[in-house]
Amino acid sequence: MAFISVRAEDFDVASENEALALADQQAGAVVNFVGLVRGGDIAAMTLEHYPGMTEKALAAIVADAQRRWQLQAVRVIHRIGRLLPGERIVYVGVASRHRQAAFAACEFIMDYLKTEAPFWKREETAAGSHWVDARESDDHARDRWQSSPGATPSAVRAGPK
Amino acid sequence: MAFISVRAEDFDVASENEALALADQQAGAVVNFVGLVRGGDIAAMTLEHYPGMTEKALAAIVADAQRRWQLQAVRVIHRIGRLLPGERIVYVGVASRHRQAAFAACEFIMDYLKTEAPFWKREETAAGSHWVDARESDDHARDRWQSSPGATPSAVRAGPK
Amino acid sequence: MSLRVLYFAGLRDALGCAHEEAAADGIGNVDDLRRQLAGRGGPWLALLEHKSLKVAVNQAMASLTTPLGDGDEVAFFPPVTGG
Amino acid sequence: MSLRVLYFAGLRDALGCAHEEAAADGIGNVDDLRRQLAGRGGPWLALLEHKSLKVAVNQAMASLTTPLGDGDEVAFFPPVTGG
Repeated sequence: MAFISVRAEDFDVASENEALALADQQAGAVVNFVGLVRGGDIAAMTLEHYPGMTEKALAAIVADAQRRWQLQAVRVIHRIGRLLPGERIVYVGVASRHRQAAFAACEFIMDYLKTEAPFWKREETAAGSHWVDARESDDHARDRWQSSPGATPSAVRAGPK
Repeated sequence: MAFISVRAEDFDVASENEALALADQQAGAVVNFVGLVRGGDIAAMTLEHYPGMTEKALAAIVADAQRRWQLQAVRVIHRIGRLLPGERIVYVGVASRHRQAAFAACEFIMDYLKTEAPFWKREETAAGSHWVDARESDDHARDRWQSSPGATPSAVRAGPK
Repeated sequence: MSLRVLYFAGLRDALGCAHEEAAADGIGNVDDLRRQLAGRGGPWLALLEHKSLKVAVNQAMASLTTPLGDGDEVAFFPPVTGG
Repeated sequence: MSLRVLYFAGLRDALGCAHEEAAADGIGNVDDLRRQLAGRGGPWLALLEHKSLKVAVNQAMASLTTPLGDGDEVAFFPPVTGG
């Protein structure tokens, strides 16, 4: 069971989690990720996408996750348009019987979404607006899943304090 | 910034996430885990704890996570008492600038909570009630964090489909 | 043959073009199309010079060697930055 | 010396005792206490026989060799199963 939505409207994390849990009473673990517009220098952020391809790319990523792990339900919502600091950009929610599968699948979906789904961010700052550059670290985050299907690669999530 | 609560009352995931995000405007990533009472054979589940020690154990686990990763905010809520299938048991929410740290810290906290925090579950089924046995896999999940501080160990979150 | 060609984000801004119907005779694959379009000169040279340009054919990630046929939808864009 | 001793979950049910004040003279560490209590026989032998019994001293995880002093709080319990 998977739900994918690309839209301007905000989402409510509690309602999304309810929908995940209701999809299958056997789910003991729900992991979700929410991406926010960071404060600081940014006045606003505009998300553009490639209508049609976006939904297909997200569906393919979710299907890949469902092949790798036993998941009860997956929900992905990605907003588009102009967002202010603190606003929610993306929700990925995964329900599974076991927490390891839920954590792994949620992170997997985010890593692929960041590198394979056709969204682009333009930031507005006091100095004007500019397109955000892709980060090489996002490619690395994705690539670590390719070494062995279904496994989490080593020493990649270290916190460089 | 950390908030820890052990209590009978339910929590609202959206409100908890709001509190996480408000704690620091620099948080771009919020990861949370919600553990639910699974349906199926279980009629209800009662959670007992060791008052006083529980809060200390959770605080120590959260402090350890905060040393390993750069986290903007952490919230942990664990319910006690009698819960029905589908009810929420535990919430762990982590806000960070970067998603890798948020995912890793959230999973780390759950792995330690499962093995170090003094909670015990008693299940009620049609056949009577019994204390839930600890799972060896939970010890293994915890131990994989001990090889190298701040790192995720390899091949542990594979989904045994 | 005829192709629908789309441009996104910074590339679209640089080209001043979001999409076009391109007559594309003698085009076998994405690389052929890219070279033909770059032949317009000026900002279109970005199609050759952009270090990490991405391409999708019929809304799936593709590469320079992906073959093209009549009516295909081809999109050029910079590396994605959503999430 | 005097110790406050607590029992939790299945162990408490088996012993029929949630907590007690134990007079514990000649007790140096957790293992000494455990043996003294097991000396009561019957269900108390679980303190010796339980394969994976856990212990906390003053609300921190401890081991059989953790030293004990007057007024300490000692808790015995099965492996935890929260979350």
